[in-house]
Amino acid sequence: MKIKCFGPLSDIIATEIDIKISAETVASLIEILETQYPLLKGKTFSVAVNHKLVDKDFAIQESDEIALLAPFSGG
Amino acid sequence: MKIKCFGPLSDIIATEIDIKISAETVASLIEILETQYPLLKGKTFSVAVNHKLVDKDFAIQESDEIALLAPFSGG
Amino acid sequence: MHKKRNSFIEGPISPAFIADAIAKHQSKTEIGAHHIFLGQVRKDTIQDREVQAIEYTTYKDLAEDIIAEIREAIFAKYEINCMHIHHSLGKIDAGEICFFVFTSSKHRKATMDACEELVERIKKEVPIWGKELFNESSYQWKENK
Amino acid sequence: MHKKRNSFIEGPISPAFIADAIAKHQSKTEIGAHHIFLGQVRKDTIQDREVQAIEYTTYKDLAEDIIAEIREAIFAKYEINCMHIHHSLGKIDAGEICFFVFTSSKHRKATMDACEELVERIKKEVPIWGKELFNESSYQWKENK
Repeated sequence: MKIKCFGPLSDIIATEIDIKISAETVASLIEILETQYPLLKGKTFSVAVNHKLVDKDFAIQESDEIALLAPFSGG
Repeated sequence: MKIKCFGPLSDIIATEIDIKISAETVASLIEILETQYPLLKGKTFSVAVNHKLVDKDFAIQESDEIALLAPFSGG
Repeated sequence: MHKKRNSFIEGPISPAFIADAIAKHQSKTEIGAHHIFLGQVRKDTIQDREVQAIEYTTYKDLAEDIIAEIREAIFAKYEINCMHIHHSLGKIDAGEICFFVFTSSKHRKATMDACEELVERIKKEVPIWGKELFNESSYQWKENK
Repeated sequence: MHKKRNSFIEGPISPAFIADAIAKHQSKTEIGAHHIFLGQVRKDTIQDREVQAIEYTTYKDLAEDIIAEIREAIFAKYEINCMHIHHSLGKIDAGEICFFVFTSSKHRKATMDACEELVERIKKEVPIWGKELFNESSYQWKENK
């Protein structure tokens, strides 16, 4: 599963990882990532699946492009 | 007495006139001008004496520069 | 006493003039936000006649004093680093720029509010008159609402 | 479907680019008012370290979709003729311009309000991140308040 990480999250994980994770929802994916990257815990971020912002209970598949988005700071 | 007229007032009077008028205040000056230029009656305008906006009871002298200012329309 | 400034420009305000004003602020690295208002002459249709241009006149001695007072009031009211005010005089064709207000500050809220208030006050308080020129040498005096 | 627009520019936004955007509107003679917001990189001092530049990144596929949604909402809400949104990517030095929002309309009130709301929404809703670069390759991630 391809996971892109933006803003400060790229320091905690990487700008992009491709890992084998069997997670059925965004929430379970985050749970697994938090065990692998403990600094992720307590961080605020939103999640996009295939370029759409989604809720934590959104169902995901192996072929999806996941993006973890730290709070935005444009402008 | 030098009187400058701005905006639509310049169509009614002229852009500048130099006339002998014995008026002690702005109000009496306007009264005299209204008899000479009847189209002035009922028009809204402000008055400046020597580059300062003044009230109608402001005292004027022969040597003053008077300006009659139609409502502004800059921008 | 404040230095008397020349707020008036003969003819239209060019995009290059605006670019130059922006470029001059790049050494002011405490600034984070700029706000620019531009007034452009509209080709309005008034009773079947099209406005081809507006001819602007002012009573300069009084106008510069009033602009100086407005500047002072805006600087006192808002935390802004600088402000620039330019208005055209003479004949400005439809599509050309006749009014340029530029405010800069550390944060965006102050620049926006200062810019907006400057535009309102200048239109209302500064002795400037616009004459809307139609075809065939007819005209009417512009009125600000 | 809306045509996908390219809202991002590699590097700083130059004053000449802004002048060009303004000049392009001079044929649109129904426009009477333009409003421009410019974001400029500040040389802030944070714990004794000076911000030399901000490096901007985005998640482009999502960002362009969100900008398109914001554009649509602003066009629906305000009577404006056009709007332009540009944000820099990559390293932008202190004093350089990284954000350019430009609205135009017949009357000034709509342009001002539209410009202000665009700036607020883009800062809040569009996935862009700024990394504040200090001397000696240290940095911190920018936070919008």
